[in-house]
Formats: sequence, C-alpha cells, structure tokens
Amino acid sequence: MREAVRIAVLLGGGALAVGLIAAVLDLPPPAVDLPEAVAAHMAQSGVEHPVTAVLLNFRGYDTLLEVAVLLLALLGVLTVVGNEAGTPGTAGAPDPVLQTLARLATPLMMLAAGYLLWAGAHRPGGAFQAGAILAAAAVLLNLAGVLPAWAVPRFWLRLGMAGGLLIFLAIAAGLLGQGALLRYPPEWAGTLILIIEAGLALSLGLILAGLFLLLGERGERR
Amino acid sequence: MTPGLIYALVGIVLFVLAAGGVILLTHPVRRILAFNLMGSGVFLVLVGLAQRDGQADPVPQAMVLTGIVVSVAATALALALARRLAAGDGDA
Amino acid sequence: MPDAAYDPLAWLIVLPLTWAALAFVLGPGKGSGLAILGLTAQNALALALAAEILERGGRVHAVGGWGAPLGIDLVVDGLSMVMLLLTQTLTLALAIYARAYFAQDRRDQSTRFWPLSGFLVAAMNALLLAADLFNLYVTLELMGLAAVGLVAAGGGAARVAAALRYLLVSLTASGAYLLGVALVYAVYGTVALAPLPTLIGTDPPLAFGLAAALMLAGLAAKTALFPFHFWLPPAHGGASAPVSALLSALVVKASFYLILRLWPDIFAPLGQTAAWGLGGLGAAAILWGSWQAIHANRLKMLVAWSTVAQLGYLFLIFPLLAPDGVALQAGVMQAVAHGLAKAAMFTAVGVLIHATGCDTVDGLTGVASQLPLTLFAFALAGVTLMGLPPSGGFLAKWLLIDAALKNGHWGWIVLVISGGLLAAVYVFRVLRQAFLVTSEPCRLHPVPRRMEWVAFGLAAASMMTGLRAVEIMALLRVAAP
Amino acid sequence: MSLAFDLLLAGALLWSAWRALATPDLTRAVVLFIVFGLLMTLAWARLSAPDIALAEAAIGAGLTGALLLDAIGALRRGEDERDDRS
Repeated sequence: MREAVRIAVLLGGGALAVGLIAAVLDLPPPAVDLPEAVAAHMAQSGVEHPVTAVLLNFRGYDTLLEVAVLLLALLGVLTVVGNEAGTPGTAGAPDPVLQTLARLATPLMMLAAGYLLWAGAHRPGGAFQAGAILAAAAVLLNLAGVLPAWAVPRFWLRLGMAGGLLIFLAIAAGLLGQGALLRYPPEWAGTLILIIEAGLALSLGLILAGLFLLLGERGERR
Repeated sequence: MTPGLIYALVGIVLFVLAAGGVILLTHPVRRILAFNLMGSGVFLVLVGLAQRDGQADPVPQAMVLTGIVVSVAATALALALARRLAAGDGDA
Repeated sequence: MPDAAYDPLAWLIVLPLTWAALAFVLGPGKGSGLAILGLTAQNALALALAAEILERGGRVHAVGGWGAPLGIDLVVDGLSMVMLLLTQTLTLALAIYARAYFAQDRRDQSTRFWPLSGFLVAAMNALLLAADLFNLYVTLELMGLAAVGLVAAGGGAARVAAALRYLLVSLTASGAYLLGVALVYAVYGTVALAPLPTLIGTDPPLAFGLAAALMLAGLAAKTALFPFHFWLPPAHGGASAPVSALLSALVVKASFYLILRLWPDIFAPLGQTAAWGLGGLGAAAILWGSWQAIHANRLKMLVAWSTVAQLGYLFLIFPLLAPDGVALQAGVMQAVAHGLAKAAMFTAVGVLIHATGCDTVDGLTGVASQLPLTLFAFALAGVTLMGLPPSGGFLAKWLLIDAALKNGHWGWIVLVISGGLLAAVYVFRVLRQAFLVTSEPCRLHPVPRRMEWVAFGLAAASMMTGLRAVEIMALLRVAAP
Repeated sequence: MSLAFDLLLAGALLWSAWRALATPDLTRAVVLFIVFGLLMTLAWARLSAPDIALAEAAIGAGLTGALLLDAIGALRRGEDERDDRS
C-alpha cells in the first residue's frame, strides 16, 4: 500500500512537473496589465512605494485577513501549550559575550524597525519587515538568556497582540461611510496607512515573538 | 531567458519535490520543513512568471509577502502540535 | 443601495472578526456572551441582506472603492446568500449549545473556543463573499487554522495527532490551490473573478488547464472527497461535540461551495471527464463512508463517517449540471439539509455521551426512556440523512434523481437509493440500541435541557427545509450582477 | 554574466532543498533549510523584490529556522528523558 502511494506520487509528480514546465515555456502575454493599473493609481494611494500601495490600499483587505491569520495561529499555539502548567520562565544559560551582544543589538534593531516602518511609504520596507525585526530582537534576547520564555500572556500583552487587528478593523469599518470598506479619502490615505502600519508592526512583532517564545523552553525548565 | 522565467522553473521543480516530501515523509518536523519549501516554490512561480518579461510587478510581490506571513503562522502552529504530540506520547 | 455605513455585506465580515479579537483580549474561557450577541446581530444582518437581494438582486461591494481587477470585490448572489444564512443560523444555535456544554465540566476545552469560533465564522463569511482567487486563498487559510485550533483544543494525544494530520492535509491542499492561482495570474494578469470568464473564452492554454486541475484537487481534498477523506473521521470524531458539529456541518461545505461557485467559469473547461471523475469519487465516498459508519464502534466515529458518505452526494451533481439548474438546486439543498441534520446529530450525540459517560454504540442501551427528546432529535436527523419525506434530505435526493432521469443516468438513481438504505442501517443501529429494554436502567448524568432543545431545534429545522424549500429556491435564483 | 549567476543560484537552491529533504540527520536538514532561505533572499533580490528579500531573511530563514531548530531540540530532549526513565 505504502509502496503503491510512493509510486503514484513519484509518477504523478513527474508528470505534473513536465506538464507545468511545458505550459510555462509557452505562455501568451497576459491580457490584463495590472502593474500599469497600479502605476496609474499611485497618486491616489497615499504612499509612493508600489508594493506598500498594493499591500495596504489596493489589496488592503487581504492584509486585514492575513493579520487575523497570524492572531489565529497564536491562538492555536496557546490552545496547544496552554494546558501545560504555564510556569513563567526565568532567564538562564548565561553567556556573557552573547548577552552583551544582544543588549547592544536590541536598540539598534528597534531603531531599524522604526526606520523600516517610516521608510515603507517611499521605498522597500513597512510593517511586516519592521514587525519581523522586532520579533527577531526578542528571539535574540531570548537565545542570549536575557529574555525568558513566555508563559500564558496577560491582559496587556493580549491587547497588544490583538491591537493591530482591532485598529485596522476600526479604520476599515469607519471608512464604510466613504462608500466601502477601507475606502481611504486620498488626502487622508497616507496618514491612515501609517497609523495602521504602526499598529501592525507592534502587534506583528509581539505575535511573531510570541509564536517563538511561547513554545520556547529556555529557562522554563529546572 | 529572463531571471523571472528561470526562478519560476526552479519554483515548479521545488513545488513538486517538496509536495512529494510532505506526502511521503513521516517525521512531522520533516513534513513541516517540506511544506515550507513547497510554499517557497509557489511564491517563486507567482512572482517569477508575472515578471517573465523582466518588468517588476508589485501585485504578486505583495501577495508573496502575505503568503510568507501565512506560512510562518501555519509553521508555528504545526510545530506546536508536533511538540505536544511528542510530549504526550511520553506521558502516556 | 442602502446607506453604505450600515452595509450588511461588510459587517458580516467585520463583526465576527471584531468579537473574535475582543474575545481573545478578554482571556481564556471568556467571550461567550460577546459571541452570542455578535451572532444574533449577524443573523439579523443576514436576514436584512437576504430581503434586500430578493428585492433588488445580487450586488458588489468594492473594497477600497477600486473595483476589480485592481481592488478586491465582495459579491453576494443567491448561492452565497443561502450559504450565509445557513452559516449564521447554525453558528448561533451551536454557540447556545456550546455555552451550556462548556459550562458543565469541560472548562479546559473551552479556553480558546470563543475567539477560535469567531475567526471561523468570519472566515466562512469572507469566503462566501469573496470574488477574488487570491483573497479566497487567504480565507481558506484562515478557516483551516481556526478549524485545526478547534480540533486540538482540550488536548489528548489522539486529538493533537488528528489536528496535526488535518493541518498538514489542509496546508498541502492550499499549496496546490495557490499554485493554481499563480498560474492563473501568469496567464491572464488578474486573479479577480469578474473579468476571468471572458478572458478564458473557449480555448484556454495548457497552463490554465493545469491551474484549474491543481485548484480543483486542492479544494476536493479540503472537502474530504474520497480518497482524500482519511483526515476527516479522526478530526471530526475526536473533537468536542460543538466543534464536531461546526466542522461537519459548515467547514467542509465551504470548499464544496467554492467548487460549485468556480465550476462554470474555471473548472467546466476541464470538460466532462473532470465532472464524471468527481461524480465517481462521490459515489465511492457514499459506499465506503456508509460501510465504515455501519461498522463503527464509537458513536462519534459513526457520525463522522456518515459525513464522508453524505459529502459524496454533493459531488454526484457535477456530471448533471445543466442550464435548468435542477442539479445545482439538488447540491445546495443537500448542503443545507445535511448541514442542519449533521449539526443536530453531533449535538444529540454530545448529549448522549455526556449522559452515559461513554462514546460507544453499545453504551446507549436503554437511554431512550430517559432522554426521549434527544433520541427524537437523532431520529429526525436520521430521517434527513436517509432522504425520507418530508425532510430537506428527501427533497435534495428527489431533485438529484430528477436531474439524473433527465440525463438518463440510471446508475445514479440506484446509487442514491442504496445510499439512503445504507444510512438507514447505521441510524437504526443507534436507535435500536437506545430502545433496548434493560432490567436495570443505567443512571445517567443530568444534562442541561438547553442542549437537548438545540439538538431538537436543528433536527426540526432540517425537516422544515423540505417544507419551506420554495423560499430557498427563490433565493437561490438571485443572480450576481 | 548575470545569466550565469542566475543559473548557479538556481542550481544551489534546488541542491539545498533536495539535501534538506533527503539528509538523514534532522539538525543538518534544518541548517540546510536555513541556507536555502538565505539563497532565496538572493533570488528575491535578483527578481527586483527587495521587500520580499527583507521578509524572507527575517521570517522565512530567520524565524522559521529558529522555530524548526527549537522544535528538534525539544523533541530530542524529550526522547532523551524517555530513554532515561525506561
């Protein structure tokens, strides 16, 4: 049985790969020129960087749901680890060199996150990258033994994690009066996007760090 | 051959290889790793094919950013389950 | 068009997301009141939207005001409206049930139930309304992760193993779907549904065919179509009763809905081979699922295998789809009737398991005299699954037979009737055990009456859909703009 | 010149992915996965997608790699403890 599945997967996969490669080498040019549409509407988007415009304005609704996906993953992780006795961790495994390095790197990473957030409107960067760097700083501090693994999050931490989504939802729904969800008035678009991004960066940082630190064991054990 | 097309082809091979891995491998961590490779393959196809004429296209790029975040979320949940499963076996 | 600020179409997505996030902030075990309040409002919104589109027809909500293909459109038509109504009704009933269920002695399992189920409903509503292939991918992932989190809740090695398997299948299936979306974007330069039909035309390139096949395979695996059904029984049979009901009644229907929605534009170009392939697998699912249900020892596994069988009927319609819409009506009717009946069955089984303290068919001996209402609910739900009049299941199967007759497919008729007989076997297996007279009646744990009444209400609703089908059919005929 | 670089990178991507799937040692497989993630960063840069390159480096290679390493560490410790008990 297992061998039959194996052969089927190998044959099917091979056929799929050959078919896909043949299909891809023989593609007509696309009928709709979306990059052109993006370029044509950049002026109304409130930002100057096309990827940010797509991510938070033209397809901002995707991003809204995606933040919910992240929060959901965190909820799932909490369901799984939450049943174990959540002993708050104490920092352990002291490695002086690593600790000093981590302490030095953290403010720099915070600064980088802030810069990326601000820069996202004009050039590559934005909430996701900023949040990821915040999370990376937390992970680094944890690996160095400065920041302990997290127990079940308390109210303020939960609020911080859900805050990005809640701000995004409030703005999305608030703009319904303009005629549709997330319909930014052009003169306010830049400001609103920056508010959303700031909330997202913080929440994404907390959630991504949480995904790692809630599972982490450093210091949690005897 | 544009870079777009080259990386799209890499993406196709990667997808097929890694999808086979998710189905055939048995160790949960390996299957999760394979799922991540599969995701990378899809992302390469998405951006690569859209840019097969050499012009950057922000729309699939934004989609891939979304996809990467979804992937890491799913990975964290899957690993939490796998760890719980291993720990549960020990207690039983 | 109504005042945009109160547009139910948008609020049906924003509201559940909001109460789910707030329930998370409130903390473990909290949020049931918030959930019931939110779901009540969603029911009102759904009814208002239904009344509106019955009068004025389907409509579009262009998120961001851009419109497809630059922006993302939300579209409501008859098909999505019927599913929206089913979703809101079922989730409200199950929330009332879950509140009583978790108040008993299962606080540990309820810790994250409310936010998780909120995100699940939000994902359902978003999926039903989305008219954009990539946005659909995000909603599918949202729903998959919520469902997996719900299955895992409460722990236990079996549950966690079932959740992990479910997650990996779900992720692989979404991966295949997303590769299909990537190819569609490569061929046509857009992922919005609105412009695709004209772009695809009559002679699409090979890349599009492969894209459609990948998307179809991914969605079929998510719907647990035979032979991708293997993940369903442990996940649905292992979860707690309200979760099993949510998953079996709604979640698997969402991916089926997508196949149905995308069929005319995206999948039909694959040709009759694909339609008959789906139909054949559906037939296999009916037989194999029923066989397993008949031989299951555990009560919940019996009901879960019955879901595998009942999902099979949904796929019988694809070779029969015709402009007259009879097959489509049969499929939607089956989805609605099975959704209500299966929710009734899982909630009834939840009551039985709670009362007897064990999850086996044999453990039911003699409970009928002490829990008549619950047994009656189980029997009524069984009538729908068997397809006896006047239930919604009867109507679904009647329409299916009608469509098969028109096309002269006698095999389908034999299959539908034998599927009903097989369902009778596993339903009566449970009922017979429960009605056995024992010399020493077992002592049952007390069960909140509310749980029994929810099970009964859902079962009665599955009957009513057969009697009030005219309204459902009228709604179904509302076309998209 | 750039074509040669692309082909080389393509080969390296596929090689590291294949090794990550096929290597018998789990830790090594995860390290190869992180290498793959860093190569992906280069690929994104070549596809003029600096946003994705940043995200891939931080999330794809960094966070996912850390999660995977952490998980195999935990699984291994769990196995050791079980061996001790038996």
